[in-house]
Amino acid sequence: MGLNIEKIRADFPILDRKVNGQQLAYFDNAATSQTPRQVINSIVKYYETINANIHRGVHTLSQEATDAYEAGREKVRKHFNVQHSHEIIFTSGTTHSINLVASGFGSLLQKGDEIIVSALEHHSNIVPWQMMCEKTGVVLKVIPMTLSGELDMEKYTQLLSAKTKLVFVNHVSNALGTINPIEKIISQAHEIGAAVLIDGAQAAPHIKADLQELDVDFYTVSAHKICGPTGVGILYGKEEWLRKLPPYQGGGEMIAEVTFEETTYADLPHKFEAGTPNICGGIAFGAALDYMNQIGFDKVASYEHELLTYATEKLLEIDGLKIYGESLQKTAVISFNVGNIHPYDIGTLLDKMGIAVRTGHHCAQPIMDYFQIPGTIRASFSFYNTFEEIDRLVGGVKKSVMMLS
Amino acid sequence: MGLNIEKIRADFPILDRKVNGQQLAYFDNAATSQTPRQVINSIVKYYETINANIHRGVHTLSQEATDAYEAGREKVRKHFNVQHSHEIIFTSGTTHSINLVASGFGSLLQKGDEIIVSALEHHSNIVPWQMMCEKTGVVLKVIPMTLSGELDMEKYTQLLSAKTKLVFVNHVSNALGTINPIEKIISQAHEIGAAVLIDGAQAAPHIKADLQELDVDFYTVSAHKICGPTGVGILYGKEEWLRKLPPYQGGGEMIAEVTFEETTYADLPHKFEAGTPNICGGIAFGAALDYMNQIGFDKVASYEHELLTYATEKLLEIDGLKIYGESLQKTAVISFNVGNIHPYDIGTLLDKMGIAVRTGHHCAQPIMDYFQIPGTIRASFSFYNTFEEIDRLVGGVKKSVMMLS
Amino acid sequence: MSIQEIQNEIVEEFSLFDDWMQRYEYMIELGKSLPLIEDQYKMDENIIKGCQSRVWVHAELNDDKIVFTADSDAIITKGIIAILIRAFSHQHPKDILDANTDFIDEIGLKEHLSPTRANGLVSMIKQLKMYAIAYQTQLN
Amino acid sequence: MSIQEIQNEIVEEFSLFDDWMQRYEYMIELGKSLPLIEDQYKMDENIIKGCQSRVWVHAELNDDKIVFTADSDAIITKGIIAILIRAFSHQHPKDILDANTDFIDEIGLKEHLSPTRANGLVSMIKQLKMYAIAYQTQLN
Ligand SMILES: Cc1ncc(COP(=O)(O)O)c(C=O)c1O
Ligand SMILES: Cc1ncc(COP(=O)(O)O)c(C=O)c1O
Repeated sequence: MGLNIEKIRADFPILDRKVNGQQLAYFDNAATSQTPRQVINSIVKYYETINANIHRGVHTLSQEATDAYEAGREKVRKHFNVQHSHEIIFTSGTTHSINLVASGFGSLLQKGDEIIVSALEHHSNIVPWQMMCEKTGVVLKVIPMTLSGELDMEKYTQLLSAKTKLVFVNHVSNALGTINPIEKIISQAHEIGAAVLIDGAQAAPHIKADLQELDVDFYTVSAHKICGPTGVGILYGKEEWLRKLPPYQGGGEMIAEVTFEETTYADLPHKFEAGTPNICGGIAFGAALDYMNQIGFDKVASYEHELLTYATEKLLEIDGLKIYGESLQKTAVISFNVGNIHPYDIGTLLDKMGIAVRTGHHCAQPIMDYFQIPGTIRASFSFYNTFEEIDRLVGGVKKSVMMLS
Repeated sequence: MGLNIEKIRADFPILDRKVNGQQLAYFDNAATSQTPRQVINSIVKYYETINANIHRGVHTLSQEATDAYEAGREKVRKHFNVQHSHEIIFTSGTTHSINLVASGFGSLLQKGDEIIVSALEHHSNIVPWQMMCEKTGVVLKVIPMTLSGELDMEKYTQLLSAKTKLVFVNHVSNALGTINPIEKIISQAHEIGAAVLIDGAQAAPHIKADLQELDVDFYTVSAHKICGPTGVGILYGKEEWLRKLPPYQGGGEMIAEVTFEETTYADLPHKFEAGTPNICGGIAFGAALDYMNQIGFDKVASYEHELLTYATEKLLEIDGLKIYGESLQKTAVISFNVGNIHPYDIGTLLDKMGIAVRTGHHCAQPIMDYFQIPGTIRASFSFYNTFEEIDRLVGGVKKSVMMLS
Repeated sequence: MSIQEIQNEIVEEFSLFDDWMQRYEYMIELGKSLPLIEDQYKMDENIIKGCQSRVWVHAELNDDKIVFTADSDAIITKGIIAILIRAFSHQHPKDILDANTDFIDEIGLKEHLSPTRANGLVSMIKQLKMYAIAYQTQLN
Repeated sequence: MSIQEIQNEIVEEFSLFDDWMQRYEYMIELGKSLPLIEDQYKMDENIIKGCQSRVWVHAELNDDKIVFTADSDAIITKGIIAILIRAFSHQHPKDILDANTDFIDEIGLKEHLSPTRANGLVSMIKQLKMYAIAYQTQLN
């Protein structure tokens, strides 16, 4: 049994939209996914029935909001097969999650220690570490990439040494769609005693990761990329690591006792959740996971793979079209250019035809530098896209190229 | 012309709720305010029509989402009479805003420099500074409070010295409702060349602050306390200060150029807005300000003052009831205890009667320590509360005291 | 009496009341009859976390049975722990471990059964069972 | 011709087209005829920020009038800057400062008029006016 796409599309009110007089075809899913009415409804229901500040409230609304928020955390725990719900920290998104870890690690490492990043990363998994290295004298090493957009795993093995304390790599590259061999990356790092952070922002919408099986130390997700709301995400951390890391932000909820002389910190997960969190966001994130699981990740993955195969085939028929990222292990992302045409030009004309793609460096400049291009056109597919929409994309690219040549 | 309370209440779906079989009377507004349907609608509209990742997107949805988000920023700018919209940084809330400043100031100060906090602060305006002081050797001084719950301004003057670099005080105390004399605090600090951060979390729902007139250096607000959504807030900073502070988090959007050798940061406000922000939150925050302004802050303030006066009078008729915080300058907050009865007991019984109050230390333990009490019962009023609801509160407290004695 | 019998008894007592007020009044009454913890055991190590009020619990083994004493600074909390102690005190560790706590729901205190509830009923139950585990190990 | 007259001319030309495709094709055509900036001025200082494509603009004073040249790596952006330059080049600084840019809306390019737009039309206009301010000061 495949997916009932028509039924699924009816869940997404925005897909009915007209853009520049044309029916919207939304292919910017890697930037942010669209939101089904089930998730929108969970937001409305929150504000209409239980909105209240959580934790320590004796009144019913506060209690119900707390229970709903903690139920959201529990859904995340279950989805990623995490052992303890206190290993799930709610954050405002992947960027926040990574900064939390980078900042904390700064105080655990010493000058001369090494940490390893990959050449395939989003800026959010580069800059926080650069900032940390600048403060601490820790050395940043880079796993290079190959022409097919994959990590050079031999070089990775060579980079690992007794000095290596941490490796941080994305599960899936946002710019190219490459699925990295994180099982290998994790096990090799663990062999020499280094910890591993996997940035799961791009993987989460397509792959249901079993974090215990992966044995990963940290994993990060943004809700807005997986049918959830903006402004919320999670950091998974193994309990032992979360205990070792110092708190990141100070404030309400994250303390046990405060005096002006001394403050003691609260237990996990509160230690890392200072201030009023995105309560509604945590609840709606849970609703988004419910939605995705009800559809089923296996079905999503196989349907998206069909879309990818079809679109790749059709696009490659266009003269001068080059696809960046040719790994066999890819999510449904196609990053491409046509001849010397600037990606911005094609993106602008596609938009006039109602077709939404992203153009530019996709917050991954090192990848663009590697290919020596200013950017790419990126079409990223989701389970609510259709083959007809892909036909429109291919036709639109052809038309644009004609106009621009 | 006063407020049309009936019409206003109809804007808040949650106020129709029954709690434990009773009509809800919501007096936990200082913890979080309720959300009018105008704001809920703005959220639904966002996800149903323009949801997309912002900045640099060439397609229409991205453009419309960016425009709406930036329009939200502009509404904040206008509301607080700020000069430049890039002086408004969107954050996930006051706690985040204060941590941003505290972390950045850490790198501008030196061992032995002094910073001044007040005894009336929320943990969110204490702990981040303690963490910073621990790292840097900067010294934290405390403006003491008086029995009436006001700041001892003479002591403040004495604390100021050439060593003082920064003063951070809340505009309104969340635990007691005291409105602090921030004009004086700011001008005295400026005279000796110290900067001032005002935590406006509790003031924003009641007082429309003119930040240029106040000449304050930093001001913080949480949307969820001013009829807006959870997970978003702002940091206002004078341009010159925001330029001086180093970036807080690294990630997408906040950079100009990234290579593994060097990264340059983007201009304000992006320098401090790493990652995908709470896009919908910024838009709904703007809708909340529209809503409040349409009602009018003058009317809100005078009506809430009537509620405060009425409730104070009626509550004080109860034998053994003591109110903490007796400043003449107060927002509509009443923090109290009755005899030796534990606040939790009264709060629990009120909840059974459908009346929502907060009990405990209100994230302001130093105030509780000062009064040597475990906590208080806090009833905090909003413009949608009624005199009848206050009668129920007073009756409820009486009934609870009877049951508990 | 077995734990189950005591629980039945408590359920029966509470079933006499028509409304929450009477139930709470009775609970407060029970709180006043709580077997109080000796002052020497009222120390920080015995405080149960997760409560907005402070709750101390002490356990002793007497003739292979656990005897619980407790106190709290809030009366309602005292009533809740009193009900728990009435059901679980003077029982074999194993029986305590085997016992369920559905009777809490049946006596109309369901609202306190959420793990996030400020009064920490769930933490109290956990704590009592922890003592039972500890003494059970000791007896083996 | 005055700026207003040129703008009217441009509006008239664009009014001949029925749909966006023809308009964009014409804009691309105009882009190809853009008076190109000399390579020596194609440096980082002359890049206009806020554009997803790179845009360089250079200005020179010639007989009290400003002469603009420009380039971009994207054709559509080139078309947009070409239209602007056609309207503003060879004009007195003061006239440039006084001119409005409503004609952009009238030729159906309204969507580019948002300050956050990735092509940076608003930044381009700002930049042209900045040059005008600079030269205006110089002439006074
Ligand atoms: C005075 C004051 N400051 C700071 C905060 C923290 O705000 P938030 O929890 O929204 O970050 C609060 C909220 O309770 C407050 O009342
Ligand atoms: C691989 C990857 N990492 C991190 C991020 C940053 O996520 P966010 O912007 O939600 O913080 C993204 C989002 O584009 C991403 O694709």
